[in-house]
Amino acid sequence: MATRQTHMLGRILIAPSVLLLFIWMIVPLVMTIYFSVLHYDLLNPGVHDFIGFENYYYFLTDPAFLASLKNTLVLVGSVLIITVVLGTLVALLMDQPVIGRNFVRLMVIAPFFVMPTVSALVWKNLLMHPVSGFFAWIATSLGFRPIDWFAQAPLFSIILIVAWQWLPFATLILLTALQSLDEEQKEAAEMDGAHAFSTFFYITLPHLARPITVVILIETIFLLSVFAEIFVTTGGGPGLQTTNIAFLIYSQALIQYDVGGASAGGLVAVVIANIVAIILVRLVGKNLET
Amino acid sequence: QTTLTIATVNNGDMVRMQGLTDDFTKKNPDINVKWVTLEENVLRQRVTTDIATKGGQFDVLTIGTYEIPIWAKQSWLVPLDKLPADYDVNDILPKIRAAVSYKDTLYAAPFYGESSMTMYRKDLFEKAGLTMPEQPTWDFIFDAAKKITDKSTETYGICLRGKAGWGENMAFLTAMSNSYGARWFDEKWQPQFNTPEWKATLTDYVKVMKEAGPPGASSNGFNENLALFDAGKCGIWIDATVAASFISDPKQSKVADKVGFAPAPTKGLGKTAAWLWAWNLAIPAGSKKVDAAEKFIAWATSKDYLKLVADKEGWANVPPGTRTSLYNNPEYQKAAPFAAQTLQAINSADPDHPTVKPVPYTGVQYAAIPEFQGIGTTVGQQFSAALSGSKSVDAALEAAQASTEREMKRSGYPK
Amino acid sequence: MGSIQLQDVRKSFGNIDVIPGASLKIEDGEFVVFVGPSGCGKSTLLRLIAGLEDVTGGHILIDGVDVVDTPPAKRGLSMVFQSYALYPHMSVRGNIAFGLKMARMPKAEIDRKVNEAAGVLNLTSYLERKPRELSGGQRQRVAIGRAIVREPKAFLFDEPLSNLDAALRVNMRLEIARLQKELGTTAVYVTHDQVEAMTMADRIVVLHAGRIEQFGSPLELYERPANLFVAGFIGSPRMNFVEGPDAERLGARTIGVRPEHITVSRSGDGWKGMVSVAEHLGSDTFLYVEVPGIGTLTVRTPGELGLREGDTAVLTPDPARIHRFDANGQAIAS
Amino acid sequence: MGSIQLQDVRKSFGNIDVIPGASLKIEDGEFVVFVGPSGCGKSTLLRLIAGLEDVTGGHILIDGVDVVDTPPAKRGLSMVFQSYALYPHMSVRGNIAFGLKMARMPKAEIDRKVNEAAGVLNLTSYLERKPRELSGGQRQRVAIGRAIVREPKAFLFDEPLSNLDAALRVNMRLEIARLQKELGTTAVYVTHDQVEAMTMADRIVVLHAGRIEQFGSPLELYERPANLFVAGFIGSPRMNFVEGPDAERLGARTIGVRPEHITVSRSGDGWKGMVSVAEHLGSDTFLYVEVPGIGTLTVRTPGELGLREGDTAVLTPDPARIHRFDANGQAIAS
Amino acid sequence: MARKRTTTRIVVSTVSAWVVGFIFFFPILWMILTSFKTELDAFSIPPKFLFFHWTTENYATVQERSNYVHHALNSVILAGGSTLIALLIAVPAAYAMAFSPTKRTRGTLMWMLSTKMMPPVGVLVPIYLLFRDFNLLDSRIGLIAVLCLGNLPIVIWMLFTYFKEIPKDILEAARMDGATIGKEMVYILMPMAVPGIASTLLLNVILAWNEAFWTLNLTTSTAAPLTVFIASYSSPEGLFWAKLSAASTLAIAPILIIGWFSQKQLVRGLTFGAVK
Ligand SMILES: Nc1ncnc2c1ncn2[C@@H]1O[C@H](COP(=O)(O)OP(=O)(O)OP(=O)(O)O)[C@@H](O)[C@H]1O
Ligand SMILES: Nc1ncnc2c1ncn2[C@@H]1O[C@H](COP(=O)(O)OP(=O)(O)OP(=O)(O)O)[C@@H](O)[C@H]1O
Ligand SMILES: [Mg+2]
Ligand SMILES: [Mg+2]
Repeated sequence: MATRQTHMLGRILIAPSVLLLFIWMIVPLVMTIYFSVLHYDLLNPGVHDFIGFENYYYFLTDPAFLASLKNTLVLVGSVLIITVVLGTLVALLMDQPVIGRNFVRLMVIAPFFVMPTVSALVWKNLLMHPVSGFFAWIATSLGFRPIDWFAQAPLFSIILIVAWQWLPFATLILLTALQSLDEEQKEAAEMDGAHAFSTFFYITLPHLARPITVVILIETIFLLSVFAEIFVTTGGGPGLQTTNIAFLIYSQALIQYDVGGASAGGLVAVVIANIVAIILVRLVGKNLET
Repeated sequence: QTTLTIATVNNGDMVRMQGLTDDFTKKNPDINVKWVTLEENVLRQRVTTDIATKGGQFDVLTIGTYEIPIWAKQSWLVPLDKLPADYDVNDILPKIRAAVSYKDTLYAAPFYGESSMTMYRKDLFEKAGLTMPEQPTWDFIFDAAKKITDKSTETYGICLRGKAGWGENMAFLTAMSNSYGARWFDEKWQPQFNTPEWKATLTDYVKVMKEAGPPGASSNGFNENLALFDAGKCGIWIDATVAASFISDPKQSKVADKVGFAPAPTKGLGKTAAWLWAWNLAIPAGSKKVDAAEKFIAWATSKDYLKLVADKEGWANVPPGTRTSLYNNPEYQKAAPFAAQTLQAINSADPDHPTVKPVPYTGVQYAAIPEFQGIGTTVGQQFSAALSGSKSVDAALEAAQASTEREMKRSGYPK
Repeated sequence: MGSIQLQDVRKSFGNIDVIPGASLKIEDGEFVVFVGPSGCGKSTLLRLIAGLEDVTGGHILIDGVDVVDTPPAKRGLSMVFQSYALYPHMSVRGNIAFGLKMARMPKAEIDRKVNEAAGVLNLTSYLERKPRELSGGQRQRVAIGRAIVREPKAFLFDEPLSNLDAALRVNMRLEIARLQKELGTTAVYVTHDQVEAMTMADRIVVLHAGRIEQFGSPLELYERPANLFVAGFIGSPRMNFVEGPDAERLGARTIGVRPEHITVSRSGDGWKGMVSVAEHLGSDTFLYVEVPGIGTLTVRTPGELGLREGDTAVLTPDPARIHRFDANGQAIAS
Repeated sequence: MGSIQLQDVRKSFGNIDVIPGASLKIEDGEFVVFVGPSGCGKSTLLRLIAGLEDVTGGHILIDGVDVVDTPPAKRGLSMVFQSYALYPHMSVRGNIAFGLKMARMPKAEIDRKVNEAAGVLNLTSYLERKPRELSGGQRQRVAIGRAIVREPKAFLFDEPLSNLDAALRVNMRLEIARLQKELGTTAVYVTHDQVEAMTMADRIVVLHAGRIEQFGSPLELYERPANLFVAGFIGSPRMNFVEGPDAERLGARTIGVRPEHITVSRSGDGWKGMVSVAEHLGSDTFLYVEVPGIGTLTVRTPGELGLREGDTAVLTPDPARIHRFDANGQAIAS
Repeated sequence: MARKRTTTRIVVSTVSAWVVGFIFFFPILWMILTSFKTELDAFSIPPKFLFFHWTTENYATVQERSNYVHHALNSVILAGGSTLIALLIAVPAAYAMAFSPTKRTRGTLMWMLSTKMMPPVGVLVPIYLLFRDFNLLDSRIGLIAVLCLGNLPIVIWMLFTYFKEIPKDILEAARMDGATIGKEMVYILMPMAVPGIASTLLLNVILAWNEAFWTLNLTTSTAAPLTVFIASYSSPEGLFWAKLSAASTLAIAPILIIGWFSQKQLVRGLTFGAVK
């Protein structure tokens, strides 16, 4: 099937998306690169001095930079692990014969429907608030001291909220992929004496390898730029405990209105994202083929 | 037919104005009004991007007192010197008027103004055998907070802002530091976080919050504290004067009938911790609809508008803090028991001389320089870390000092 | 160690009765072949035994134990699927080894067994390939390999040799038979190949529309088919059926004569007809002869014969080899 | 209207040369059968003709036009896939009708054609089912139906009858042959069934490891195999090969005798041996006779013979039917 | 396949699925409940579950204050439009990458994803300037383009995975049946990939629906979708939980309905029995 014509045709079919995405990438990218070497303060728009790599220097030497890099990686990593592991389990569960399956599925996907700001507000104030939150109430009713989420475990709290939002994404993709698993393969495995557990590890999981890869890569891209949840709940604090790269750039761009700095930061973020992606592709990328 | 696109913040007074637009369009049948109501932070970023890039999306902007001098300096705003005579510019509270002017020209019309003050629970004070003095000192407040606190019933002596952000914890802490005699910068724009005044401020703040504050304080902002106070969990709350109307509203507040008001505390150095803020309407330079926009602003910030609101919704709901005439109005005084306190607070704040020592900037709870938002947010994060206990006070101050110095140097100060 | 008993097993898909009721006892160590027209329910019956489908009614006993509620993995059977059902992400080696791995066999032994099976199946040079890189016949052999490396209570084979060439098929047939005898494992084997059925089976089950028409040894079926259906189904080319006076004369509604039991001559006594088609297989020739009043009769003659299409032929059936059937199609004992 | 010519066609997958070079001319209207061991490249060759794979080298001409750069849809061929490749979301009717729909045939005519094909294929009562509700053989018939309803330049059949029972297979074989003759359409047909190959083909191509070993009419292949491989491959059971003095006497390195060309007796002149296995097919018996110094010889005897396993048998080859091969395995013309 | 599951198994899986579903859904349920409370009840401790003073006052307020229908319509147009266009562009691309992969396919895929690596704030000013110059600010077209391009890599990636699951024999069969590439996609590929396409659509509609950066920054009123509507309810001065909950409930209501309908499409894929 891999014939010359299909390759030719393939190129034609990919062309529109490649072209559009190329424009969509290159135009802002060039402008961003240009801005990143300027002293461009939105509140002082007259002055556009060329300052070389000063913006980069300031961004990279910002004491917040390393901390935020670490936070970013911890956030992305933890959410990935939580969503992929739980997502797989939940997808498996949803694939079982369940009475009222449609409704349950909808409930499981629902967290994705809620806008990030809203879900952050809901979690922060209605659930995690140490005085009037739902969790605090449960803790007190059980005789424990309520956890002061955003002070004691700020990053973990953010991870929890973000994972809650992204779990449905993983679940839905994996669930759909599960649907295309040939039933006969599972039957063959059963005949080979494999029990539920081995069938999962040897048949189902390899089948899910590609969708899991896709979940990981797509989520990574989104998780690298998580910011509304942080802005609403902790404002990056206490200290730098919940500042991530995206929040740092946000504060450059829309709190300091330092376009040059934000451009430099954005480009640094692109480099970081690429590094993360390359590492991920090394780890899981082979699943994309075949 | 002109269509005005008006960007506003989503607080109660502005929303009310939106509901009353009919009155304006009836008077000006050739003008249409489109509202863009946004949350404060979104509004700020939206409006700033637009005006700085000359996007021309808005005809009337809602901006804070912080932006006015900065933007006016850039000639981004149309001076409001053609307001009709019956607008009565002189009726605007002088402190507010100063805040919305740049080089003595009015660049925005104040829609409502606020300061900060001490709000407290009379019943709890009574129970603890305390009386609120005319002008409370910080020492009294700390002491009272400790006495009131009863963690077993989830009653916390004091609620203060803790969430990082230049308009969140830094607004409060800057105002508090003013009363301690601290300042952001000396006359040569040197950051001052290494001074004993700042250390005292932060130490006291962290200490009292630890002893008498609610859990989770480091992520509490205005709204979170309001909720706590409304739910009867706070004994003392020092925050914006607008809060007064919320906590005395029985529809929102469980303790509406038990609240008392006092000025923001002082340290006895001649300054209180009162700040000054106003939401104002302004016209972006380059707007092609200046006339219509001016008409609208004149309508929205006029005395008639106050009356209109009073007629429709009662005097308690008129936008406060802008006009002397309002505070002289006995009906208003009756409807708003906190009126006198508010007025006093506003009058006690001085944007030009916010603290004891001289400063090179204007602004009470902020420094009106473009860099402040970023610096304030960074410093705010350090201070919220000090509050949550993940950093010591000294370390937080040191980090604040370092990052501020860095940022100021980068921005080329002293200019 | 592996007797299989079906007691009035029924199966329907929705409202289609695929197996209206089948009873059968397969002895331990026996090699039983299922034959029957396409769509008659052979695979379904196999899948019922395997436990991959639920019975609609009746019981299945393995070693005397009712297993209708036992999951497939616990029944201890191994199966070659008609559609192969290979694991696409595993190499040939992985596919074959999977069952052994599941049984926690030591690594070395697995390797030995897999290599051995691959040798038998001519797959040695393909062990590291993925199924999608194999030809149809190679895939089928992997499927066989997967089943035979294990030592189950019974083998279930669903047309395991259909995509193999004649030579390989003969080999595989002998291999499977040898293995089965050696291990003494019961085997149930579905095939469409008459040669396979006749040579491999201890007993053959003839299925028709989900019903068991006859269950007996190959020669029994060939020589004493119980009814018209079995008579017509077993043997290739199929038996000729003649009705009318010729049949009545022998006291039957229908008589049947196999193509190989008819002698052809150019003249003489017998059915006279015209050769309409002559198929030359080299070893034999099949003649299709139009006999007026009777229809087309098939005759198999050894080697090449002088007769061509259009020639006249006289057909003489071997009288000892004529099968008689009554009005219900049942055989009349002679 | 449909000649197919391969000119030194080569194909490799990665560094595996599957077809090292094949040249062939199939005449318009001819019925050509590809046979060869499993994995020898039959399907690959078919897919190359279809345009589903790119040739690594060489040319393919359809009606004299080089089509190596023509996409499959434009080559005007129809194909039955070894793996069926049915459209799972369409009913049987939809599957069969799809090609016609693509050709924008009027609805009524499509219906007529589909019903006709379904009748021929015994699928009439399954027309509204989805592929997953069919048995293996039924699926295969749908795949055939899909190919035959169209009127292409050539049919490509990849083992189309492998999952059908003998009776149906005979029917389908005749149907396909009839249809092909009627339409005069060229057909390329891959099969492992000797009977199919011999009866249907105008000419047979014998493939071996991607190479064409012989291309000729069925009888030619049976009677005059070009080399040892063809001789061994065509005919079932396969030809017996004898080396040593017996062969040298006839001036050959190897001689070959088909099982059906050996007469068995209990005594007399010829190869003496012991019957090791006797396979009873009813119509014939296959005897495997161990002859000391030569090996196992297969003999096919008609009907049931008195000989049992362990008996001694004397084998006499028909001298006129002995094939001779030289040291390279090439046939020596007699 | 056609084995009935034992009742215990159904009961166990049903119960656990409902428990899991409920836990996931709880924050939203809580939000919906809150939307019917008074602001005071919204914050009361211990929490009030069902026995509070039910009120629709918040909805009335929301209705009065903003033009919900206008915003919702914009959301539908933006999310639907951008996803559909993205789908149209993505199906051919994903098809090509899944069925005739080249050495560069993986690179192309990664590159496509990398177009999303730049944090939006980093390019806000460039894009804003471009939009200003092309007069696209506050226009639906402009936003559809931005959302579509933002979604495109995700759509392609997801479709790619699902297409990969489809046995290519079946597409080859269609080709032999004379189907052109377009017909092959329309008649064979898409119907077979329905569950995948449905979940791609659903997820991308949601992503576009919830996209809060560009929609907030590039619109004022004409093209403003529900994110802007929500932005006028989150954190004003004063208590706002109940009103925010009501607004949010309204904001997710349409997508909940879309979600419900796409459920039906998420049924098991159909390849079983098509090839061997
Ligand atoms: N994608 C592939 N990669 C590598 N090798 C392949 C691939 N596809 C087929 N082959 C090899 O090419 C050879 C020919 O395969 P092909 O399918 O043409 O055989 P075939 O003659 O049709 O066999 P069968 O009768 O078993 O169907 C086989 O040995 C097979 O393993
Ligand atoms: N899921 C199903 N739904 C409805 N009918 C089905 C289903 N599966 C099989 N059938 C029908 O059941 C009958 C028996 O199918 P089965 O697969 O057992 O046949 P088979 O004897 O194996 O045929 P073949 O020799 O063609 O493989 C067939 O007529 C088939 O159409
Ligand atoms: Mg079958
Ligand atoms: Mg093949």
